[in-house]
Amino acid sequence: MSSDPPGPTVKMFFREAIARALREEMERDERVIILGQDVGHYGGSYKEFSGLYERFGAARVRDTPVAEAAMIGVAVGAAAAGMRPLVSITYMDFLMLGLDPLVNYAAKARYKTGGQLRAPVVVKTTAGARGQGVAHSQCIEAWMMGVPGLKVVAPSTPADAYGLLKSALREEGPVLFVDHKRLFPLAGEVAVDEHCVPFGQALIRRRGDHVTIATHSGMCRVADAAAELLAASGISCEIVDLRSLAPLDVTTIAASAARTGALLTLEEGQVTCGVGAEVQSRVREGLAILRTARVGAAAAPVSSSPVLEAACLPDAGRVAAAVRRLLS
Amino acid sequence: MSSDPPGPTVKMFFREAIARALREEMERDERVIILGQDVGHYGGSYKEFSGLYERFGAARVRDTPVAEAAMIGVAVGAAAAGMRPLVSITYMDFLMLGLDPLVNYAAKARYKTGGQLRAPVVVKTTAGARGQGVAHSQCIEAWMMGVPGLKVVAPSTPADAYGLLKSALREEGPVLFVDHKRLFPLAGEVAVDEHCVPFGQALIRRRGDHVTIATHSGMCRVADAAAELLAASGISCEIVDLRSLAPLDVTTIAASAARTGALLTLEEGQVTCGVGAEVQSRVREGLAILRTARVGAAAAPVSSSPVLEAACLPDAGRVAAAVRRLLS
Amino acid sequence: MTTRIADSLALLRAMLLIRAFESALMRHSGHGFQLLSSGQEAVAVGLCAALTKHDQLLSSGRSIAPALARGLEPGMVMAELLGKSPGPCGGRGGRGHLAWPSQGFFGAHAVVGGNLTIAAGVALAMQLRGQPGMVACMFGDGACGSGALHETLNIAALWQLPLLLVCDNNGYSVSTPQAQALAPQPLATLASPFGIPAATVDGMDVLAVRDAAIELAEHARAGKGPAFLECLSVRFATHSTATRETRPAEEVAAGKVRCPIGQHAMRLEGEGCLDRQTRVQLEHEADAAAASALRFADSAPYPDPRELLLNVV
Amino acid sequence: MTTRIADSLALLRAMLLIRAFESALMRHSGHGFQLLSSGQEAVAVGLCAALTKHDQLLSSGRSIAPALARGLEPGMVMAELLGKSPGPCGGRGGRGHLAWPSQGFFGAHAVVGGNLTIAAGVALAMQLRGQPGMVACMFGDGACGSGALHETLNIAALWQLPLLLVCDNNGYSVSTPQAQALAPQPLATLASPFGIPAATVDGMDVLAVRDAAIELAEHARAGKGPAFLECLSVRFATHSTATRETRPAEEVAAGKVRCPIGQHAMRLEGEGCLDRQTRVQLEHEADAAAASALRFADSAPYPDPRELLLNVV
Ligand SMILES: Cc1ncc(C[n+]2csc(CCOP(=O)(O)OP(=O)(O)O)c2C)c(N)n1
Ligand SMILES: Cc1ncc(C[n+]2csc(CCOP(=O)(O)OP(=O)(O)O)c2C)c(N)n1
Ligand SMILES: [Mg+2]
Ligand SMILES: [Mg+2]
Repeated sequence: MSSDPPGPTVKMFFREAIARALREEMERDERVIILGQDVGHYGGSYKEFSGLYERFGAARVRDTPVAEAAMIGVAVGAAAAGMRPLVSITYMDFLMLGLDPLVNYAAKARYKTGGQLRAPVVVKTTAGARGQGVAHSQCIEAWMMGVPGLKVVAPSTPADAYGLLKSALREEGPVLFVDHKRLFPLAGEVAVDEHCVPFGQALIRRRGDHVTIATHSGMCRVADAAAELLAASGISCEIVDLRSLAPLDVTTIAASAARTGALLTLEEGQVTCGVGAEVQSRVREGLAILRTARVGAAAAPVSSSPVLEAACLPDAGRVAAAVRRLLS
Repeated sequence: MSSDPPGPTVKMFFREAIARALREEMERDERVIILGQDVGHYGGSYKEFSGLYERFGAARVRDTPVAEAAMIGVAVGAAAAGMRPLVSITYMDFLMLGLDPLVNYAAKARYKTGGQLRAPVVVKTTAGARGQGVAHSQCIEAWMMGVPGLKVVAPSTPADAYGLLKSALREEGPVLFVDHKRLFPLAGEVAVDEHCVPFGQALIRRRGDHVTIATHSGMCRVADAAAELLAASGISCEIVDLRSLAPLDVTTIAASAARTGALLTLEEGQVTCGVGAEVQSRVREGLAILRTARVGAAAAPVSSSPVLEAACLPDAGRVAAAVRRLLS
Repeated sequence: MTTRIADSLALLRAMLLIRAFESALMRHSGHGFQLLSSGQEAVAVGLCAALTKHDQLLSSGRSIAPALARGLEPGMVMAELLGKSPGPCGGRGGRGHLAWPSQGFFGAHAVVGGNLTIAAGVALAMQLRGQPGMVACMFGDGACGSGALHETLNIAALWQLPLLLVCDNNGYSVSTPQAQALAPQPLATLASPFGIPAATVDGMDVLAVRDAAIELAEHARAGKGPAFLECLSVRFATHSTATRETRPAEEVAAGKVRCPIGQHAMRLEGEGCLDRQTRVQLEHEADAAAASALRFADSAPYPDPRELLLNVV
Repeated sequence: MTTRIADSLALLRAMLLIRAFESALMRHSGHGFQLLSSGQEAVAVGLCAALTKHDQLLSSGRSIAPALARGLEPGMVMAELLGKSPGPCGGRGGRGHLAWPSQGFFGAHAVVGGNLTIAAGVALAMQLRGQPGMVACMFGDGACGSGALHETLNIAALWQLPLLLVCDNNGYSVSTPQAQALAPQPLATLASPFGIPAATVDGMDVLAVRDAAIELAEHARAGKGPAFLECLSVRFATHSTATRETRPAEEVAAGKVRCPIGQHAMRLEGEGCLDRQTRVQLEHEADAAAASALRFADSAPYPDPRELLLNVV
């Protein structure tokens, strides 16, 4: 098994890719267990745990109470004691309820014990808006990018969901694995052969010459739609899918930005102290002169009202307009 | 009463400035109450609530259990129902335990009810390191800067602690008021006359020509010490004390940076997705060509071991070295 | 007609309205994502019969029954659920955050357990201002696993807050049965370490809910501190309109036999206070009110996207 | 000497060591910020007498007594407290995060209530791996107000985790007396809604603690699920070395009369198992061990600041 580009592929849904990664890793390593609300018989809100309960039983696929602090705390404690739990926090908004064990314990466990303990826990959570309103739509992955000891990944395709989750489950420390409500129903090609996608490697999803769009997760599709719009008027976009937010692959982004001379960062969350602010700051450390722009949600909560949700979030039109402004 | 520059001043400790602001606002507005651990008879960890319990009694100065989620939630609920509570979260690390009511309820209350409710709550918390170790030293104000509906201030002097706290207690929505362990024992001049310091206004603490250092809270002193070091070798620093992190006074920072041509941001927390990343991104929006650097904690937890704590945090020497690198 | 009969009929009317309202809502293609209260009407209606205009009610994201039982205008509620502008929150809150504080409905909050500490804060404000009311907070069995309940019980007991905690226990948190998520049985025992009076009642019986709620609300209003009421109910639909059913079909069918509306109507009929014809008429009235609410909401505008940044700070 | 007497003397020795250790630590000018266990030795020592090498112990930031009672080498503990390199955590953890898992001390955690869910996780790992041990988790009365306790009690009861929750109740959270922060009385009643066996014992009596701990630990080890032990103790010093005293002087003085070391020694003397001379000798031994620990730690190096980024990820 390697992390080389895969051979034959098979089409699967994003949710199936997650279930596959878990199934393989649970077969491979009996320390891998799952904790979460309705992850058992029900198979998860997006069926992303489908079949695992039937295969591995109630001891390893554990339905929990609605108690995010304990869910993460118990998973972290089990990790520190030798297991490799994945804990599912249904929506990223509820991660706030469990940040204490994640940030104050798990992320510091190895350091504060001088290397005696490690906490290989994967906190899987679903970000983004899809009609569920102000407390079920937030993207706060940027908060976690600066926590020493914590890694953060956010796939945008079934292949990466599969490969990054497998890597996450083999990490020696805590990982925040961020998926997205709008990605679950999507299908994509995934290698037939078992493989991992390493952390810390961004991927160029689309080649282009005039501007680099650095983005991740659900916004990769919006970037692509914007690139299509812009292509019609002769503007060629390069899209870098960050995939791994911590560690961040500055080299790939910077190389692309150096080539195109313009960098637009795109995220679904707030731009303030967001992923884009970090990406731009890092890229600037090596590239002094560069046109940049940030695109993210408007500075408002995301309402469940369909018109307001749509108005709040970046869409292809707004991204294309931002690119035009940047290049003008 | 105005927010004009004050007339006669009196010397007081940072902690006294906080107690004074609270005393005045509690006299003025009976809706102001205090909730926190050991804020009553004990007067707070840093004596910053000293005398208030004796003056206003147990109904308005309320000792709470160690239950940060409920402390903030109860304060927020009371605020939404017409009170103006200040809730004290002893150390900023424990803010993580109460982010759900702060971010998912308070910051969204006005928006989600279409303006029917407001949550004028002040969450006061103490950031920074002073020998207490990995879970009592963190600076996570950057997480909160991007939360729509939430304001964030972080004074560095007794005068600003007084004036910003008074403003905070008159705000119509939630405010995070960040003070710092190392500031409490410091004294400074505070106007004798009652006055507020408005949000959204940075202050130039030191005039200089070669580089702008934008910083806040405890790091203002480090910046000043660095400026002294640099002055000896003919480098003149301008220090901008941000004071208000959300809203951010980009105008003042950008004007300074435009004049000096170099912008170094300095914070005690992590630089990744930090205050500095945001400051730089915002300043860049108007100033295309600018030398920039970020300084913050090393990417490690802050140990209670004195040598490691010192090694982890920015000090005058490191800041001066970063300025020299930036200008070279 | 005696007051007793009038009150009993009012309870029936209130439950019928909720049922009809939800049926109407389900006929609307653009309803998005909803959490229905059908089957659980007696809990909200019985509780609200114990509330006065001085009281405030908070609910979980399962907000339709609480809102209507509290007497909110159905057209405006429907508009809010559909994200339309004339909703009390201007369509911003939706079903998860429906609120109309001036009408005694402080609001729904879609974070499970997230309304508990908020409700305690509202109760603290009332206590400090010497207001006559009390606060009722509805939450599901699922919320009983959350630490917020513990912190709220403790603070409310310590500070003798005028707070009635109402657990609308439908036996499930999404797919997870109570016994798999919660060790305490009944859930009302959770109140006992804190010295908080508690009761568990049949949540399918609107009179049982009302009577217990009146007693416990009075306790809270009288300054004696918080109280805890557990109501055992049955959710007729799936957890949400987007959720798969996992309960055995027989279990759901058996639950439906205990329909709070049917039971209450039968009781009234048995007592000679309701005849077939009146019942049909009441159902028609409820349907008509629901249809009119839907018409109103359907023809109402969405918020103007240019007002996106209104009321943020 | 019978085993019983030997055991009893071992308990005395262990308590004396803690007391002497803390005195030595206080003589060191660079001790920084410490939370002392003096007065509360019997809780840690009695509990640890019930633990085997298969068990794990977690504590709050008040970690000195738990660590020494668990048998950790005093010099290494002292080094850790002073932030020195030979500490088991390389000086990184300090008193708030002192840990030596291979010695059965999974570790301290300075977030109040923050060790509870972690301990449950450690217990889950043991259960899943079929290990023979159980997990004991010490926390203060203050932690009983936190939601983490509720969530932990519930999950531990549901999953029958091998977990002994030990509340070292010294009656205060910093300056706040128990009655002002916690409605339940005694705190052990918190376990009852979850069907978890619980006991409240005199935490100044090392034998009472030990006997209760043995029984409840056995329950947990036998796969019967969690247990809860509340030990009523007295903190002799201020909350921390940086904290002002707020308790009435008479209260502190009265507490000191109940010194767990004095009481246990008197009992042993009364039973004829200890004479004056042996007692003095044991005290000398403890002082010598403490002095040697301090010497070791004092002369040990601080961590190399160039190793700042070691063991972060
Ligand atoms: C903190 C939190 N975790 C998870 C969810 C997802 N969620 C929404 S409703 C629900 C079920 C709650 O069950 P219960 O409290 O019994 O209420 P019911 O839906 O049965 O009315 C869950 C888990 C949430 N909204 N908030
Ligand atoms: C979550 C959290 N809130 C506040 C604090 C500050 N704090 C440190 S020790 C302490 C007192 C805790 O009291 P208790 O649990 O009774 O333990 P004791 O100090 O009496 O041993 C507090 C409030 C903390 N460490 N963690
Ligand atoms: Mg339920
Ligand atoms: Mg205590």
